Amino acid sequence: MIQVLYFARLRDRLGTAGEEIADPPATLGELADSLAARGDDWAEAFGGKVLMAVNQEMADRGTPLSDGDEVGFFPPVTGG
Amino acid sequence: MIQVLYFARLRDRLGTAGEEIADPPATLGELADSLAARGDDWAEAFGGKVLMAVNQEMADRGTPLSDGDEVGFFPPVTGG
Amino acid sequence: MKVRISVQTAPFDLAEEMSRLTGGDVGIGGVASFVGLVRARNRVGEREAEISTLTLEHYPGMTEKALGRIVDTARERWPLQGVTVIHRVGELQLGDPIVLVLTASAHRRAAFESCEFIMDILKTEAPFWKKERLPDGSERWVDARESDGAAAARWLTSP
Amino acid sequence: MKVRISVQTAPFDLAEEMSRLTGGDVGIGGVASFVGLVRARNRVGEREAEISTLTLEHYPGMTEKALGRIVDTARERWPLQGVTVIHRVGELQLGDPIVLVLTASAHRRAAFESCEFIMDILKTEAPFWKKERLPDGSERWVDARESDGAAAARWLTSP
Repeated sequence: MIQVLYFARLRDRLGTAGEEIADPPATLGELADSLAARGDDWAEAFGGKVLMAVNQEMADRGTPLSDGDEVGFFPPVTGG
Repeated sequence: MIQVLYFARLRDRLGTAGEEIADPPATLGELADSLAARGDDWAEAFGGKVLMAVNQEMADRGTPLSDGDEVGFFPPVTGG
Repeated sequence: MKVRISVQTAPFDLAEEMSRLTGGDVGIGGVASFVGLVRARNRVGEREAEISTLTLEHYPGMTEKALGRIVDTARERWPLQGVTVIHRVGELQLGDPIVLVLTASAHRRAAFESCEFIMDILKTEAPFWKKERLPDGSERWVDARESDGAAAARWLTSP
Repeated sequence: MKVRISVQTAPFDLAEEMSRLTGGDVGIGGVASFVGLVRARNRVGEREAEISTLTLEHYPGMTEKALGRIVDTARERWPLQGVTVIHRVGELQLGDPIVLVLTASAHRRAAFESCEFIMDILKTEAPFWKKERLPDGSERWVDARESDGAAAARWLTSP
């Protein structure tokens, strides 16, 4: 089981701030691909530039996933 | 007649904050040379790096002098 | 070495942050700072009213971690005696302060460079997002700017 | 465009100067600042007591002119919406603020660069001189530093 969080434009597009996923794939990239395959809104949300974090650290497609991980997906940041 | 002002280390060395000079030479460089020729303290004060201003603008040895000018001599600045 | 990082809705008090940073450390020769403000997006046309409010969202927990990591990198790179980073979240109005970075060092060059470094990296790595509300009531997420990416990238190659 | 230049014995109020600079101008996106402080000359050894006081002398009249010229040069070089330069004179204690430079711009890079530019040029062109009093009561004029000359010179060649 992992926790997945969506932020900002992604969250608005997906209509949800997050979910739990029981049997995640081995890597972050595979997880992103499986989410993008869910349908139009998902494909669109994951079609642009999406940043990814695992356990609140920036990560990339190759980052492995483990039980209990917190995954975040979000658009390029615009703070400051 | 011009007004001559001395600042900081120069003023301390010369023992005066300024003076009026009735018949100044044509240029700032000649004025500095004539002051340096006045004796030991003067030679020493003008022997190091001395900055020069005419009418409160940075100037150099070639700057011409005119009646009524205010001339400043001082060491390299150390503000900020 | 004092480090203070805060993500908060409340405004910050610049003078208080300055004295908190410098108080008691007579080795500090200078403090550089940057304050980012909510500005009208574009001064052409109806210049006073192009945004009515700006809302800052963030990723709680990760934000603090990201800021901490940026500050650590700055401390490794420059001889600093103190760093303060405060970033506001929530709804802000035109002219409101958004972010404060203070860097204290014995030498001004280190203070300036580290302050600019922290701002540049924060702009591309700290998980904050801005949403604008326009005078007609519509809302839109602010797009990331390429110039921010370029500003961050130049620190990779600088000496 | 707001320009404020002051040479004064009194301390400055950072928060007040910031709001004076930014108030009412919603085109300002960021304010960079630098505050220079009286620091212990050397942190080795008896670190708290190496200077007891610092006295700042200046050339009244020329100081304001020189600062005005430096600010004018910065305004020609960067798109600025406001500049404040305050420099104190007279007797100061360890930790006291000496100088404040604030630069406001729509863009942070312009604010940072112009602030550092003003400090670097001020350090080599504005007629201020520091005299230190040591704990034993002796006094000495502070020597100009070569590194300040180098810091000012790099603005001649930067783009």
